[in-house]
Amino acid sequence: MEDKLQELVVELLGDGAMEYFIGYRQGFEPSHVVPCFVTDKSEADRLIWGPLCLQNLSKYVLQARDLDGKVGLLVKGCDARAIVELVKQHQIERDKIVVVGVPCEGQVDPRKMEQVLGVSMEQVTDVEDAGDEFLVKVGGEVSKLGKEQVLRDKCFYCKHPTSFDYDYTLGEVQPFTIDSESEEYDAVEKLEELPLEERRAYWLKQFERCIRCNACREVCYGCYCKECIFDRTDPRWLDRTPLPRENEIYHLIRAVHLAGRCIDCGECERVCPVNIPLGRLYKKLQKDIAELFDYEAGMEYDTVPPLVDFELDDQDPFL
Amino acid sequence: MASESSDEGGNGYEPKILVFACNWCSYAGADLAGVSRLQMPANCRIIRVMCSGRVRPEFVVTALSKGLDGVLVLGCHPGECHYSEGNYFTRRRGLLLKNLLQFVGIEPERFQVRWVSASEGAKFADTVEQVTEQIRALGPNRPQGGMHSTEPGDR
Amino acid sequence: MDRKKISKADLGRWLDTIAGKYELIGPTEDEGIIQFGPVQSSAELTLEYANSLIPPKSLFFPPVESLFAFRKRGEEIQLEETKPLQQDRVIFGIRNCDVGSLSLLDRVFCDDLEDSYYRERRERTTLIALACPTPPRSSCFCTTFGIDPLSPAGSDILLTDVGDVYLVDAVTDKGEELVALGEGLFAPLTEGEEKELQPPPVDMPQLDVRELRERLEALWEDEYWEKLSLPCLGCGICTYVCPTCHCFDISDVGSTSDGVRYRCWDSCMYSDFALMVSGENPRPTKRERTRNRYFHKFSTFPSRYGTGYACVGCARCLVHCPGGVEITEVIKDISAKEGVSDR
Amino acid sequence: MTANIYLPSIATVREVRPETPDTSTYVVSFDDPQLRESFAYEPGQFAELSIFGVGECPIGIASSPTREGLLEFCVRAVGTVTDALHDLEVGDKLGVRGPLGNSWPTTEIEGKDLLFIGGGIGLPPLRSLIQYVLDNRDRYGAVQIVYGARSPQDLVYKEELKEWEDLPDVDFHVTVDAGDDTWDGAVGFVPPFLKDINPSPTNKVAFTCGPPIMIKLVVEALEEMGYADADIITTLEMKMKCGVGKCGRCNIGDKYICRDGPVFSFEELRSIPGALEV
Repeated sequence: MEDKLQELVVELLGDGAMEYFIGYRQGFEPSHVVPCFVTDKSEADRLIWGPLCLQNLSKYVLQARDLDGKVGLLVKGCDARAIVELVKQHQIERDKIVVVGVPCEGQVDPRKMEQVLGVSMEQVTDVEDAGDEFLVKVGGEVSKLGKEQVLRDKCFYCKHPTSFDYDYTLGEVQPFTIDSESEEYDAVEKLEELPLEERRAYWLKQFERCIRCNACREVCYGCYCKECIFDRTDPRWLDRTPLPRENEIYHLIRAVHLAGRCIDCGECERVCPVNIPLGRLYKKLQKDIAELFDYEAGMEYDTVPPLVDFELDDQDPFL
Repeated sequence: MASESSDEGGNGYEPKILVFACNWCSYAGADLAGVSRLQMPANCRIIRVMCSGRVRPEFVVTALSKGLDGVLVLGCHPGECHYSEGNYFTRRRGLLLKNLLQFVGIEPERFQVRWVSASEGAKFADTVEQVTEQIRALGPNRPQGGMHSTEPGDR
Repeated sequence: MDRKKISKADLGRWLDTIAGKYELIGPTEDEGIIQFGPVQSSAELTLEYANSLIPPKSLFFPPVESLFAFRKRGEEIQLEETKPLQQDRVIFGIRNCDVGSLSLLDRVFCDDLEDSYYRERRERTTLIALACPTPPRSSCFCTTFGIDPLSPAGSDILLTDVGDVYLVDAVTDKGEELVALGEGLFAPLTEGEEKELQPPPVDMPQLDVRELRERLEALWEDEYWEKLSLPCLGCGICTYVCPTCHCFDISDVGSTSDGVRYRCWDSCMYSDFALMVSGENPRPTKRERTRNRYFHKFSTFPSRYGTGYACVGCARCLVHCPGGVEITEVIKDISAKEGVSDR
Repeated sequence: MTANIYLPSIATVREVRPETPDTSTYVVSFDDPQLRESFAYEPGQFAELSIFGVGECPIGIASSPTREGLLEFCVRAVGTVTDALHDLEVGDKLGVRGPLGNSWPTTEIEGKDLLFIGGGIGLPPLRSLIQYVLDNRDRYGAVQIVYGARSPQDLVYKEELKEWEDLPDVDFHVTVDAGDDTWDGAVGFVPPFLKDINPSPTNKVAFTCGPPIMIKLVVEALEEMGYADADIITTLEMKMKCGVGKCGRCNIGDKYICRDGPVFSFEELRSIPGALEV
């Protein structure tokens, strides 16, 4: 599949169909995959594809707003939901983007894999997709890991493994089974069941760790505001100081601003250097929006986002 | 933005509550309550907004995080919005926000939305009374106190 | 002082004695994150770590610190300075890359306009460095910048794990005071041990940085910066996990009658870092900001302070950058480039 | 400076003089009588002014050390701190941290003829040196001042401008971008106005301060007239926080504007990559 991808990119760059292509390449070690910007055909051979290509690259298409030409990018089915939302929310013209859809059979959660293997990802030299399991190479030895052990949470309830809206596609997803009982909203429901004080304590402890590096915001496709409310100085909503209280304001406001737009790509939680389980905050909103307003972000081009819409008979507890 | 926190708990505790009232209904309702000389607790600071739809979620989050004890948003009854549909958006937003705040452990009484029309002076007074009592019963939102009680530690 | 040894079983006892007299700070694990923090006893420490996520620069230059409190009393304004430390401290387990970073930060904070907060923390802290495990992490490249992961330079004591015991090199008076606290726990090495107990040599990739500065300076206008900045997301991770970055912001929290002036870490990668109130921004795009960061590390810092490069090869930035910008690649790219005139 | 480089000293506003609709001069003195005595500064230095609870911002000292007792700051309301400064009334308190930065080169220019070119509120930092020179008149040669603003009401130090105009040993020129009913002086931008005056570069040092675009065009004009880069001196503005070369944001090349500046000659600036891009 990598060959096919590289050939395609060479072709697209060659006929001037795009200014650059955004995919994945290997980083400083084999298990460390990073975004790759191919501006020249000669660099296309760096492109790779595999179960460690975790990033949602969609945020980068916003950079194309200032370009004359198009940008191309490799899109997993889950990430394609971000493209749908960006187009729907008039952040980018669909024809500025060349979408290369890639069939995804599940992504590895490196933290889970480290736990299962008992070694750090540094030792992992290769992860290969093999249907229901991954073939993992550590120190020359190949072992098989069932997907249910190491898949990213979001892969368990993947809605479409291939992008439904693509300009080119690299193939079809081969069917595979995951033996798992976990449900989409398990983590959220577990928290919902806790007594109020325990939830409070839980989240305060999480927010307290935040160093306010802004990575969750910068990596989020939905954070496309020209000037973020948190960067405004007049009125100043937020002090730069990472005091627990300011951190709480930061995360709660960000959550409500993303309500109805979050596509559960999980990037915020993945990049967080201090492991704050941000996904649960966003998942909670996603769950409520699905239950209350029957809406899921990024699934169709022609639905109206839930917070710019209403029904006369919406639930009303405020009488 | 109000930054000081409530007094410590105990006998002297008086909650501080921020009320956003829609210009066309609820604010007029508040007026009516005043003119009718209805008795109301004095814990609320009212900010008049042109529509309850003007109340962005960050107003609520910031007020609560910075130590106010409660936030009450008052709008026209659904169907009676001066701008025809502003409060329908308030309703959706309010629901989500209320759930989210509870999810992170903030008591549901601390953020409330109610519909009060211009003719409902008595309902305004009752609502304010009721919400104040609920919040008084909960005690201070941030018992640890003022702005800089949360001393940053070394990391 | 001569090299001594301490058994692994006795290390905890020694550290507990230290904790009785000083504030003891060391590596702990919480929620999967290694961080340096105060502990009551050695039992809270972890020894299974390559390095902390946030560098121990945070113990000298904290992510947030109060500079002073202000209070209005009638017409008068009272300022109350913050005392940075309550007690003398001992930091156990610092790695040599981070020890190296402190000598760079000293140049910034202890020049002729001295930062008293940083200075007091430095003076009242004793450093017990722990030689790095071998092999080092695949990302490490400290030797590129002249740092020896097995040297006691810059710390007060160096401990080296050689199997059943730690070798102990106390190289300063402060260090010897700590060793004296653990009387009976330390033993001199026999002649045989002197030879035998040696850590395995540390082998890590070495980048050629001899001409880095000159080459970099020739690239100010190069299109390289545009390309390098493409994957950068503009977050602050690289600067927050960097042991040598020292940018900060100052802001007041509270009301005009009662509050605190804080300083907190800031990042040159943020779009509003240098944005002036007039709306002008000397570093308006990621291109200028990225360029500024590498120039700072490899050109302007050394030139301003007469030091080596402002990088200690800890690799935190390359491990954590969400965009995959890798400082090692940048160094290689710069070294591989012909001068601007050839382009 | 106190031992703690971040700790301001408390001062009281003694006088507020409105200069233009959005700019006022604040005359302040330290509350501590000892500090009032000992506070020494050079023309061209600046201070960080504090409104506690709002923040700090760097403002050039507009007065000259030759005129003892009080410090003057000319402040335009453009941001949160400067807005808060504008709420100050006589008797109010503020924090002053300084003096900071380098200064105009007062000794190196002895015996030289001096040309000052100011635009808008770029005049106050120059005024510190102008006053210094006028108070040490015998150490310096001829003094020429060229000043311009957007409109007559945007001219600062209106009274002082008249004094300078009347001084026999000062050659004073003023212009506005757009005149009004009250204005019978020159109309036009500073750079062409300067070219018309055509001051000779011989034995002369030029000092300029104003909006970036004006400085750029003034420097071009001066170079056309034959001024050397080393004899064109300006004071730079950059976002600052600490004011003491630590917080890392006001650098151009390896210079921190707050420590190594704000005063630079164009000869220095040309040697720093990126310095003139702003």
